[in-house]
Amino acid sequence: MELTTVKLVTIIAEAVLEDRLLHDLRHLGARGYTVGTVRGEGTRGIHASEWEGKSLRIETLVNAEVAEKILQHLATAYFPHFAVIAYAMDVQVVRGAKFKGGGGR
Amino acid sequence: MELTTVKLVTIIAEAVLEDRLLHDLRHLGARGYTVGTVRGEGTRGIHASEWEGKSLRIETLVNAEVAEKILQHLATAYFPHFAVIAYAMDVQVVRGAKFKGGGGR
Amino acid sequence: MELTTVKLVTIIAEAVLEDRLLHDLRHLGARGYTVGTVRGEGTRGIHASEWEGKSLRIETLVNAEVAEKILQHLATAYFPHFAVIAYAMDVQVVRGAKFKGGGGR
Amino acid sequence: MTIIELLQVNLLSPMVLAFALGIIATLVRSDLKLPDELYTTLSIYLLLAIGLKGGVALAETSLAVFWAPALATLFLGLIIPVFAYSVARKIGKMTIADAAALAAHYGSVSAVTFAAAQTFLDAVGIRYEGFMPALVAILEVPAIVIALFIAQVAGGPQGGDWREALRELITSKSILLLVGGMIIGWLTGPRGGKEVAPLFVDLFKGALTFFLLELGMVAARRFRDLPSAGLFLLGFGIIMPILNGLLGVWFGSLAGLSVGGSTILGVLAASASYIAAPAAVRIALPQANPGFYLTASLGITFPFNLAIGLPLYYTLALWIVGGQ
Amino acid sequence: MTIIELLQVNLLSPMVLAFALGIIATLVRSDLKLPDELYTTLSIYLLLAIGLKGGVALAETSLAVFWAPALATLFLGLIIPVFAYSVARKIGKMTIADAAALAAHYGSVSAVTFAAAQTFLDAVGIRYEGFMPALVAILEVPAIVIALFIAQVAGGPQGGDWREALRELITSKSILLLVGGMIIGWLTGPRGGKEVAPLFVDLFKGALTFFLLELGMVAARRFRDLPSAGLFLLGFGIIMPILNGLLGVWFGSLAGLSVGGSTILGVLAASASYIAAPAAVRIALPQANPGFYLTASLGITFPFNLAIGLPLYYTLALWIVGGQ
Amino acid sequence: MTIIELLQVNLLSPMVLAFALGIIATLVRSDLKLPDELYTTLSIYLLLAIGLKGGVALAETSLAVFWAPALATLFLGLIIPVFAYSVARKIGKMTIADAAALAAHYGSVSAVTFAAAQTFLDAVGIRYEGFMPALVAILEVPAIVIALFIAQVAGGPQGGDWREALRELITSKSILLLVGGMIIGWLTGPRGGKEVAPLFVDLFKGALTFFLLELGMVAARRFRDLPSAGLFLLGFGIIMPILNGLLGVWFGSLAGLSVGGSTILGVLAASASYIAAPAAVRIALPQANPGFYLTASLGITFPFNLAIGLPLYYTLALWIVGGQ
Ligand SMILES: Nc1ncnc2c1ncn2[C@@H]1O[C@H](COP(=O)(O)O)[C@@H](O)[C@H]1O
Ligand SMILES: Nc1ncnc2c1ncn2[C@@H]1O[C@H](COP(=O)(O)O)[C@@H](O)[C@H]1O
Ligand SMILES: Nc1ncnc2c1ncn2[C@@H]1O[C@H](COP(=O)(O)O)[C@@H](O)[C@H]1O
Ligand code: NA
Ligand code: NA
Ligand code: NA
Repeated sequence: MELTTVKLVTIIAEAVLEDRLLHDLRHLGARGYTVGTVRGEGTRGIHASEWEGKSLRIETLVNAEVAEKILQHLATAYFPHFAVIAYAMDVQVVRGAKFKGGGGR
Repeated sequence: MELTTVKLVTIIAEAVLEDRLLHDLRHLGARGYTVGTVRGEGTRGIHASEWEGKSLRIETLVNAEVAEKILQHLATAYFPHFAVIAYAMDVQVVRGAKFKGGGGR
Repeated sequence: MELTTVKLVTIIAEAVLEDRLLHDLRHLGARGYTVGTVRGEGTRGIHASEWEGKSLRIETLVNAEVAEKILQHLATAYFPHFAVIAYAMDVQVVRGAKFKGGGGR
Repeated sequence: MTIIELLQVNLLSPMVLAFALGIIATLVRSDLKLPDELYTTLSIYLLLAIGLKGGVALAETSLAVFWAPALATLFLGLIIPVFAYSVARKIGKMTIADAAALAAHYGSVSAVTFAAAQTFLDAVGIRYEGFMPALVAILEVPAIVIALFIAQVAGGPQGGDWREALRELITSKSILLLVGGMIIGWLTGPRGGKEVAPLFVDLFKGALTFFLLELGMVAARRFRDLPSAGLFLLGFGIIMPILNGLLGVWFGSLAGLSVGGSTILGVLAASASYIAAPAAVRIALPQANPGFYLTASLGITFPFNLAIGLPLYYTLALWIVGGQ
Repeated sequence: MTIIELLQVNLLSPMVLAFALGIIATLVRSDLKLPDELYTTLSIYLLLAIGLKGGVALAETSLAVFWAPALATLFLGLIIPVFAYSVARKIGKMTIADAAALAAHYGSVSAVTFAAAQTFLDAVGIRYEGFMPALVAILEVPAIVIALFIAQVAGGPQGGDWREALRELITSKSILLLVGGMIIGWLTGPRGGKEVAPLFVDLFKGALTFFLLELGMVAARRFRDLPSAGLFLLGFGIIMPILNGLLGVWFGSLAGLSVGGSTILGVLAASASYIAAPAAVRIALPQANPGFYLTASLGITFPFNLAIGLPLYYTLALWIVGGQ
Repeated sequence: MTIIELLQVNLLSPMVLAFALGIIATLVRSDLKLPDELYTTLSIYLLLAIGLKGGVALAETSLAVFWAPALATLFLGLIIPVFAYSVARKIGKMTIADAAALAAHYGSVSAVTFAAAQTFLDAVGIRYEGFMPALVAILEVPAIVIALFIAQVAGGPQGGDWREALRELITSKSILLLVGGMIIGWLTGPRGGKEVAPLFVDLFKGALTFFLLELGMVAARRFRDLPSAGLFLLGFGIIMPILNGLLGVWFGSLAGLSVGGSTILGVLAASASYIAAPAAVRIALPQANPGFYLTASLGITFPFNLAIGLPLYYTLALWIVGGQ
């Protein structure tokens, strides 16, 4: 069995941003995503969704180039004003082609 | 403190498969698992559990050999017809023995 | 864009420990955390929170030194009696400084 | 009442309007989202409440009047999947798996459509036999089994896990709650029933309204798959329930059911499952495209039955049973 | 009743006491935690119930008596945000974004405060116009739009997504459920309303009590931000509702509302939004500090209105409308 | 009624049957699964409803009749854990931690068993003192404290965090809701109580039935641990409640309680905690094996009390108090 390495980008964000973030991900070239519900605390104070009790944990498997674009975009468009963090890591998958689509559409 | 490297395999799957997947994992040699509830979208269309609104995110810490077996098994038994993806990565744990059990039973 | 490598420590623990674990994390130098709800099974038998149906999945991004301290602390203070597991891995983030604070307060 | 008046009573009922609101919420992309847990809770509640009420009624029913309708229902559960499968294969040119999946859904039954029928008849002031929930339970499983069996025979080994699907079907929550509720109602009788009536009877219509709000959102999400589903499925989703409804009403009249009872048997026959069947089919027939069976069942047939089917099958029952 | 008696009736009502219990639970760090899903469910229920009841009442209302109050309400929605913005800028020395955010919250309306006002008036035995929920809907959106517009004009391009915020506002769940519920109630009329009354009417006060337990916990979590919010915000959170409440009562009397109706319009004007406004502001004005607007709206104004505001605005309405 | 008739009334009540259905659902491996959030919601609801009802009753109770039962209850809370600990150590040969854990559970109280007792007595038509919920609150904490104290003294430093456990115990949600609900009921009195009665009184038995469905599933999951728990625990789980129940009924009669009140005090003494105690014990005595205390409390004693205990303690109360 051949394993390929792709990037897994995880984003923790306040719930109010869901639609925008998923739209951005698609636009930057992600071909799928998985969302879970979490809560948390960071260095910033409260965020508007806090009292509604939840944040999102979004995962997307992408190629290295798209991963870099996503992190870049989050850093400029969301980090300044929103309670958002993101991190990337290498993971092995069976069928890399599924996740390694070209950048953006 | 000695850290050992083991494999973390993560599976995203439609909820209807829970029993079967957990059974398979145990059979392939996993000694534990953790399940969370998520939702998501991929390249395949809808899956039957979609309108019930949820998928599963299953994590299992195993040795490299078992990890490979799991990915292999998922690729042949589930990828063709079901909305399932999986990926593996290296992680460090304190007591590797707990997760490094022999393959299968 | 400059990416920095930090450690992501993930803890799976029975729900009754939430307050204590978060307190310990802060004390050991973590500057943030994210908590999700999961369920699972391991080698230990039932834990008191099991019949209430849930465990916690706590993630915290920290520097390598703090990560080691956290794993060490969990191994001595929780592993013997509680249903707790933990693992660490390297991840890339955009602004490392946010997570790389000094150890403890 | 004329059929126009009946339609009006039905379309202006809180439950149908809530369903419409759910559809609108999805179409305007509102952020309204009912928690999954509420959905699950309401569906458990509805099944248990239907069962309980039926069980209490059953406790006061002579079994002599029950056997004919039960047999008629079982018969419907055998005929409809065969009929639906043939139509889907011959006219719809569908694959064996897709045709069998449709057969399983249309042969089985939707408990919520049943609840809506009860509510509709209550609003119109028509009485029906108290043991109808037992017929829901009888109709739920056989058609699914038969459809899976057809797929097995017609298609050879299917990869899906047949036996596992059957076990899960029989122990599925809808059967368990419906039958369990009936047994509880039957054992505890009117006295026990009265204790829990404020929750399981008085709140029933409100809870159904709430549930239909959610189901409206679910159905509307299926609308976007309508184009890719094609014209055949649209026709199937509307004509199939009409034919099955007619069959159900007719069988009801043969079995000696009242106008209300025949209406409900028509509704049961016309309705398509959306809890038990999808889960069973997904496991036993993974090759079948959920985009077909879910869209037909939830996106077309359910709204059709809710809005137009209920007064229609009642009118048919008036003609056939009432001789009007 | 004297104002002391009114205060007592209000403070010893189950809903206010449940709110206090929620505050205590947070202060003693109890492990009590209502599931998020319960919170969401209750808020959906309350909005739908308010709408339904209003819609059924509207079906029996002559539109002739409705236009003046509707206009008065719309007017309040235009004045209050401008007023609140000026105060926050001039006296509070706040940034444009923070001032506009406060303006959006105080110009808009809190449906739960409205529900509490109804319950209070019911307990005191005062009648009010049945169409008041329509006024809630009218007051909800305009102030938020105006406040965002002020921020846009005063501050130049803000980075936030203005158009998206507006679309989300109009299709937001609070508007959808309130207006949707009203239309359902209006279409289905008293007959349909009666069918679902056990859920949507009889349980209303109990559900509100439950909800206020949770809201007490939420409000108490905001208390710890009070010190950093500063004295201005504390004053703003108490004086603003009093002035707006007075304005609302006065407008109500001018529009020909009864004592009860004027009380409610006062409550609506005095209340600060905590569902629609925070979501819209977070997206359109991300620079605004939620520590200010959430703390003022949920941590100060909501408890103040609930405990003291309700009897106060009623007393004002007695003077102004009733001439006592 | 004979004891057979009493057993029948109890065993055929909706709540016991729902519990049985939950057990069956687990045994046949049904996919039925109530959302955790529903479970949490129902337990919050039940505690608050018990408290509220008790508080309203307390508002109409002379404190003169309350002191003796309160003292008797406190006394039970001191004796039972010492007794249970000795039995577990001497006869069961358990470790200090395991014995203390059992003592905490059996000395404390199960609010749901209490609710079931009320429902049972209502069904049989027996009256009981309105202040019984206050006794639940009195009995909940002391036994747990004493059990933890015994473990501390007998075992030296235990690693667990004693002080933290105590604080969490006193502010635990069950105490907060029960006592908070009582204070709300007491302050608001019958008038406020009537406002929320449709939710907190009328729906009580239905909600309890729903809750027991879930608890049946939970209990059944404990059954599989029965073999490893051993024969001692099985005996302990059945004989302990009988002895404690007898003690409770006797203390009740000494304190001047009616037959109904003595029955309930017997039930309280016989019941084993499954909310407050497990959480406290898990933190303060992490070495204790949850497989023992959860299995005994939830898997053995709870079903025993529910099915057989209720009519049994009532019969004992008839003999001891009623002199029959
Ligand atoms: N060091 C961290 N580790 C894990 N999650 C974090 C960390 N810092 C922040 N978060 C998550 O990101 C969200 C926003 O963080 P912040 O913007 O720092 O307030 C928090 O609510 C947490 O869920
Ligand atoms: N690129 C991706 N990144 C993250 N999750 C994905 C990705 N693709 C698919 N998924 C998840 O896997 C499920 C099934 O995907 P699919 O089989 O492609 O429809 C989806 O519902 C997502 O939760
Ligand atoms: N091998 C594993 N892989 C993933 N999660 C595990 C594993 N072992 C244990 N867990 C999780 O850790 C919790 C406690 O495990 P244990 O202490 O082994 O009973 C379980 O409930 C699981 O959620
Ligand atoms: Na059918
Ligand atoms: Na306002
Ligand atoms: Na006890």
